[in-house]
Amino acid sequence: GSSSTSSSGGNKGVGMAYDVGGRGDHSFNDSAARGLDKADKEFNLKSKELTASNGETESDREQRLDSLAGAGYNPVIAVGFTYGDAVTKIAKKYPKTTFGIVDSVVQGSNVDSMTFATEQSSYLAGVAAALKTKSGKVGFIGGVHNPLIGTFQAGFDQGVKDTKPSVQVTDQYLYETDTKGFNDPTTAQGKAQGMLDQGIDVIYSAAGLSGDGSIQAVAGKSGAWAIGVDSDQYQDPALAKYKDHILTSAIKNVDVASYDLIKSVHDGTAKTGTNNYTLANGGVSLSTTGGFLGDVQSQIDAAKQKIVSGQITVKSAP
Amino acid sequence: MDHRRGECAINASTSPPAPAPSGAPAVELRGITKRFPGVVANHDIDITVRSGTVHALVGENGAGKSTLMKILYGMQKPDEGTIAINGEQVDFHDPGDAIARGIGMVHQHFMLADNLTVLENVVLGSEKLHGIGGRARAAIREISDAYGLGVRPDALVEDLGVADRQRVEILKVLYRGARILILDEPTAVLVPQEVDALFDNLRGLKSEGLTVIFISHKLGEVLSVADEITVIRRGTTVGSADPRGTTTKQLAELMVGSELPSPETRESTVTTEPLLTVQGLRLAGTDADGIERIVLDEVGFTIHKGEVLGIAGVEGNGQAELVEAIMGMRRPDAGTVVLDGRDISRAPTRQRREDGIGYIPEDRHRHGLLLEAPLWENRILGHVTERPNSKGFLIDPGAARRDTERIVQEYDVRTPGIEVTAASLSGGNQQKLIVGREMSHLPKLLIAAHPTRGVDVGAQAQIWDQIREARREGLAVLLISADLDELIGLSDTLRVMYRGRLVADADPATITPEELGSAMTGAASGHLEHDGIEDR
Amino acid sequence: MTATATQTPPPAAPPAAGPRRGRGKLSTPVILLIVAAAIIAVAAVRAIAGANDVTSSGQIAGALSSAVPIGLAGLAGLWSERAGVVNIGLEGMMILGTFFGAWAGWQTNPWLGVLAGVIGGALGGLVHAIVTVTFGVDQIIAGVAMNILATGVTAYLAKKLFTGAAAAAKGGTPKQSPPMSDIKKFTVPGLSHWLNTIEKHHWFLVSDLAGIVGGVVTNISALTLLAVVLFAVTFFVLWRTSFGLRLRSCGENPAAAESLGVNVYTYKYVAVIISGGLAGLGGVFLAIGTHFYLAGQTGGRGYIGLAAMIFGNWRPGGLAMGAGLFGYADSLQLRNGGPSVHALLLLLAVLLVAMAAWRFYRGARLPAVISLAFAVLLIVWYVTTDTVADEVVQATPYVATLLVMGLSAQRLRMPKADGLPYRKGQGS
Amino acid sequence: MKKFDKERALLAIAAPVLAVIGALIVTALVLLATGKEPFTAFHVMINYGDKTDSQVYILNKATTYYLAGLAVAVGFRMNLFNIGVDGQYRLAAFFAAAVGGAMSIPGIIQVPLIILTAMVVGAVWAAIAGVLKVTRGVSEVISTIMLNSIAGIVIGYFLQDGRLGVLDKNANMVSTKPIPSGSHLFNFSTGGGAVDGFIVLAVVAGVLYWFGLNRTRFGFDLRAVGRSQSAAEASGVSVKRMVITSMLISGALAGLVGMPTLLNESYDYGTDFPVGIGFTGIAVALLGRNNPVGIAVGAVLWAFLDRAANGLEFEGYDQELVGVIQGVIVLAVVIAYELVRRYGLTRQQRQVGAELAAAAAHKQEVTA
Ligand SMILES: Nc1ncnc2c1ncn2[C@@H]1O[C@H](COP(=O)(O)OP(=O)(O)OP(=O)(O)O)[C@@H](O)[C@H]1O
Ligand SMILES: Nc1ncnc2c1ncn2[C@@H]1O[C@H](COP(=O)(O)OP(=O)(O)OP(=O)(O)O)[C@@H](O)[C@H]1O
Ligand SMILES: [Mg+2]
Ligand SMILES: [Mg+2]
Repeated sequence: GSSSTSSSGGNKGVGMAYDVGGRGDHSFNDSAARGLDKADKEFNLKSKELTASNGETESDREQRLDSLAGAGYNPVIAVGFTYGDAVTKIAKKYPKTTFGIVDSVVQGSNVDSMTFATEQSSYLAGVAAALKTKSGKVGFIGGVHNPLIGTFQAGFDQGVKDTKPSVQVTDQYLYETDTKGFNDPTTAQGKAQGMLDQGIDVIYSAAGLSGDGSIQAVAGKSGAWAIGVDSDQYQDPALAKYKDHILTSAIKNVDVASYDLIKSVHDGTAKTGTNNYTLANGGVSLSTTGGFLGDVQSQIDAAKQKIVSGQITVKSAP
Repeated sequence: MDHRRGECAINASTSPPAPAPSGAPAVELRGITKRFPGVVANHDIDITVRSGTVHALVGENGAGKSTLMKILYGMQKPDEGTIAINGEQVDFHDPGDAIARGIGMVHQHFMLADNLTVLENVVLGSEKLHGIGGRARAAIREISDAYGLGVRPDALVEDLGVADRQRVEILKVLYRGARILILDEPTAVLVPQEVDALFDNLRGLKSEGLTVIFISHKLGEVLSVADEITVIRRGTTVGSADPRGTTTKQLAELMVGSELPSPETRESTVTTEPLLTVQGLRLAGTDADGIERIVLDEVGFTIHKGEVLGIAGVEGNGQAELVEAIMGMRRPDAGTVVLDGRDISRAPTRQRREDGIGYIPEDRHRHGLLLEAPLWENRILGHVTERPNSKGFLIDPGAARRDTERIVQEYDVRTPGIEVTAASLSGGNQQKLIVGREMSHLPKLLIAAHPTRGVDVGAQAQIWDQIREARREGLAVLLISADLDELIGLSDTLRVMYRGRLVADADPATITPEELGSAMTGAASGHLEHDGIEDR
Repeated sequence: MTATATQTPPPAAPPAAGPRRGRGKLSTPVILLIVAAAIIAVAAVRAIAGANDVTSSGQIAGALSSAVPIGLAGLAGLWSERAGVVNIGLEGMMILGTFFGAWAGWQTNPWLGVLAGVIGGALGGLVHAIVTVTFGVDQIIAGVAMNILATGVTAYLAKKLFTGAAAAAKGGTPKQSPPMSDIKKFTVPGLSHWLNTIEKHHWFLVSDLAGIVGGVVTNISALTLLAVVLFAVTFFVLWRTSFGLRLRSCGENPAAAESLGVNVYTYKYVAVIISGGLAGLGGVFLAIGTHFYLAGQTGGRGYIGLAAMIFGNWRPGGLAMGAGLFGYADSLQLRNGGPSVHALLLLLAVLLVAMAAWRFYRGARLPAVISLAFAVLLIVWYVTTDTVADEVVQATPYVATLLVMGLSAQRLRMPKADGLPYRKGQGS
Repeated sequence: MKKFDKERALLAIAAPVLAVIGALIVTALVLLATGKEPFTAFHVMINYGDKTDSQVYILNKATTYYLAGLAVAVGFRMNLFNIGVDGQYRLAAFFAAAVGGAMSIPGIIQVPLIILTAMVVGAVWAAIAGVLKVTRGVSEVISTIMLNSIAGIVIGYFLQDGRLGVLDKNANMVSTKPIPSGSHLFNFSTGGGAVDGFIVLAVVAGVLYWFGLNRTRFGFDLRAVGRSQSAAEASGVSVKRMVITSMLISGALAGLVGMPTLLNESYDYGTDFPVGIGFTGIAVALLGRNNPVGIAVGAVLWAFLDRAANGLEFEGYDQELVGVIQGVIVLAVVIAYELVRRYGLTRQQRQVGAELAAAAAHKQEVTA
């Protein structure tokens, strides 16, 4: 028979390949989807969205990108670092299509590697935590002990230490390599509970969906604060009940990046190479929605200023 | 399957010989027909059981006795026919209906849950009578005392011996206030003394006006206890007999429709060459609670070429373990087994079989066959390393199939082919296949555990002939059987096993089943002299 | 494929020779003594190693909440297996419980969620009953199929039901339901605080007891209480009522039961459906713990529940102990129990030494030496390190399961007809 | 006898056909209930699966599933429920990848060495459950499930930067050192992509499986244990040894499951190595009735459904629908097989009965 991807034609719009969870995950994927929606509205594109499922193999991911590119979608945006190898391979097969990859750096003349300086936003989270803790103990919970999450830890630790050297930071990870660490709120809840029992009163979780668990645990203790990640978790409807304990969130604006890429392709000046999204260009930020940071906002702004100006360099590995 | 009634009956009177019934009969079965896939188990059966009598039902294996009783007990629905109890027509959907009508049944195989107590087994299903606690316990004690059953309500059934279990089964029925008792082969596992005790109980029940339907293959018993006898052959009633004027031989011939074979074997072929020597065999088993018990205790004997050594014993006294120890299926704690001069005490089962042990297991379904496998694969079972089943490491299906055809021919296994599964053969034909398979490898020693159990008379005779024939050619046989006539008839030497020990020996030429039975219950030991025991 | 190969006890041997067999049941005082000894040993280890989290109220509370779903799964298995039906499909039924519980729970209130979860699990039980009882399919295979089916169906339904406008606005995603409210939690007012104070002192034994009791009287969910009640109810119903006797008889000897007018199919159906309902409850408990349904949330607890049931010798008391043990191990992992597990190494070593002594006394030289060797290895490990790797902590529940099963499996006694398909009129 | 065999063949086909039809009906009902029209969905699935690149995808996936199915089936054939294939293949692939990445010798030696490592590791891991069962009476169902979790944790321990893992900073991925390109397995290029060369070894494994089980003494013993443990024991098979041996074989086969991925696709074991194939293997073995050809059909069917999930999603259906279909098929298959088996047995008994009746009638005529 014919090939399922042979029906290539003119530009049809954007091809999105989401990570597990896909559109509607109130997090990472949704953030990318917001960028797409914004661009859609603006440029009136028709796009196709596909989603990964659990337990996939490399070939599943390749096939997904292949089918999008083959069907003529441009750009094709792969959301999540698991797509790294697949993008490397498929981008070579479709040199005329622009590929985007989030959270990973892929070589290729037609690839836009979108990385986020999450250590910078985490640094600000560390500043906030150091200023808000009463017990002098703060904690960090990472979903999986990999370099990506390491940037969060590094920034947070540095932010705390630079602000108040006396504050003690406890760093813990849910799993060393198992990616279920991003999907296991029960474990995160247990870890957070353990931290709270030790007297820690501000907990920053960079653990995807698992973070919901630690936020819940924190909400069970009066006076304790949780710091969210990726999206503004204060506004997450799933966490509405606990939002009084969500001090702030270190936001990763994937929507900014995905919109940038779509716009650039639409404008005929396709973005390629590694594009780092930072505090400076609005790619990452610290949310203020709850208004709990009011009393320390000035110090946070000052820290931000120093980072943007280059006065402070935030380490990206702990 | 249309048999002309009474075609060869000596006493083919279809009307009961006993006095006319007073009031309605306890049970009337009319035109009962029951078909199973491929078999008509019951065909147009008519039976009348008068109230307050012991009514015996006899017939060959597979004649349809159990099926008929299950129908009466509501466990199976007849395809045709009617049942009347005490003159009233009934329609049973399940045993509960029958129980409500005052019918109780003791099944051919025990229907007891081992891991439950006697009390729990008894009250099960009839909890409404006296609850499941103290009142029930009192009621059980009362019944037990009234009939001298000696049942302990809080004992676990698994701790009971067969005779005790049998009494629990009877108590179960009495507890429900049954007025009509069905006993399906209650004596098969009992020694003669226990049978006598049971019959005393039955007579007691009868005197209280209860009705008993009694099934047995032991015709002597039937004649001694029954008031009336109905004979069934191939699913139909072929006649009835008056126990007072009938001999066992006549009854048997009525059952079978031909002459009764006998296991007698008198010309001795025993040589002086020992073939199997077992010495000091000891085996301690650990049960589920980690408590050790001695299963085999210093068992030793020798079987010579051409000799049949029979072992008598009530089931569960270590015979099965002895066989398994000789087969290498269980490691004894001490002792040696020497086969034809070679010490095989530590050899695995496979090697023992290769060395020339043939094995007819006690439970053919558990140890003799792969029920779901075709006949030719069953022919390979146990002899996979031997010709014609395999060449080197490879199976030779062609040769195995051909040899299976041969066995089916020579041993008269009734089957449409060798590709059908073993499960679809009747018990007797399964047994013939096993005997054929084991004999095909020319064993030096044959271990035959209940070789004719559940096998009909024709096949029985054939199996006996095969054992005799091989014995003449120097085969040594270890025979274990609950059928004392078979045991006495076939053996050259007899030993009695009791609680893991060989406690007595006897000369099969002179011993009677009763004498053997008393040794089996532990009442006698040493060398059993025919006269000595009779005098006691 | 026919029935599973199960270990049948050897044929009954004459009861005469050897000592009269006891039933091996431990009397209540003996059990209490063992529990007391265990607590003292743990307290000692805690004090020596300074691993205070070993008996902290947080650890105990965590253990309790981990133990409940495992215990409920085990209880579910108990019902079904006592009636003779092996239920590997517990995991699937738990998944149904999490899904339906959360689905009803977020829209109404958590108690209706509990009801829906129980019904969802019971539906799974019904399917399992149809497949195994009516169609007589091998029970393990049917259970595996049930797990595959439950995973597939809930994934599909979650996508359908949790991403609609209303659900999405409340936080529903394809893998997660919108949150539901909490179920009532109880704390014994004065006691809890007082115990907490004592616990803080880390006194030998006193603080340990305070921690253990404190964990049990602080913030206990109504569902946990319900689970405890269900254990008692199960024991009462199965061992003290005629219904229970009939049900158990179906697991021991269905032919006998049927011959006495017990409708075996009915009882098996009832048992398996109740089993599904209990597994569903275990699932809802998880969902309510996180406040939402989450794909893959059960994480094999159905299987661990089954192991706890086997460990408990198919009895509620033993099962509760098994579930407690696994819950404790699970809680260690959740709470970063490196130091705790490290301390427990010492305890294990002490136990091994004791076992070696006992075996030596019983004349089993080789096993004694092996036990001793392992004890020495553990002590070396203990002395040369301060904590254990995270992975060791993570593996603790599973390794503990294997160890405990390995040490106890041979003494266990499953219902005799467990796992064997039964067909009406099969008794002969 | 000829006619007999034909009917048997018909019966053999009846079960899977029945099951697939049943599954289609249930799926159609599910679609209707959720307001979608089922026939278009089926059409999409079939159409999509028919494309060349889909076929390559299906073949490659099926290769892996097939090996997993075989591994599970070996245990099933003797009533041993090796639920642990999942852990076995992951651990095996991991250590094989580590060994493969650690050296650089000619592929002709290295590739077999990698495969051998995988088989040994899988076998050893499976043997733990076998030994526990034989010596301590621990049900393999429970122990293999525990060992699955432990395998994941062991991998997690070693798959860390500085242990056996290497960190790719850009990709945020830890994986073993890649296997040198000289030791990549060959593959077959087609218009729709490359078909894994390992498919050849999978076919060989299937043939060996068939031959070993049906033509050798060992295979006979193994099947005997599966049909009746007690009868096998009495026939001279050491059931304990057989349990351990078959766990070893099952584990060794499980070791192969990760090889197509490792040697033909990823060339290393990273955090993204596929998981859960062991459980798919159970389903595939059930579908294929432990028969080597049946397992192949089951594997292809499963892979086809996986592929169809992509197609469905592309056309705007929920890909999760496929999970429902898969679940229903497995359940339907086990029921259908049981029904067909019973029907076959009854039929056979009827034949035996008829034969006996005929023989009896004949005898009577002669004697009369
Ligand atoms: N459930 C069943 N399905 C099929 N056939 C059966 C069934 N039960 C009994 N049969 C067949 O019906 C016939 C009568 O069996 P039944 O058990 O009634 O014989 P019986 O007279 O009690 O024999 P025995 O003396 O061996 O107990 C036999 O051919 C038996 O194989
Ligand atoms: N419960 C049953 N279900 C199906 N078929 C049965 C059943 N019981 C017996 N049969 C069939 O009936 C036939 C004879 O079996 P049965 O075992 O009753 O014979 P038997 O001569 O009485 O031997 P045995 O002593 O082994 O009971 C066989 O075809 C058997 O498959
Ligand atoms: Mg019979
Ligand atoms: Mg009978």
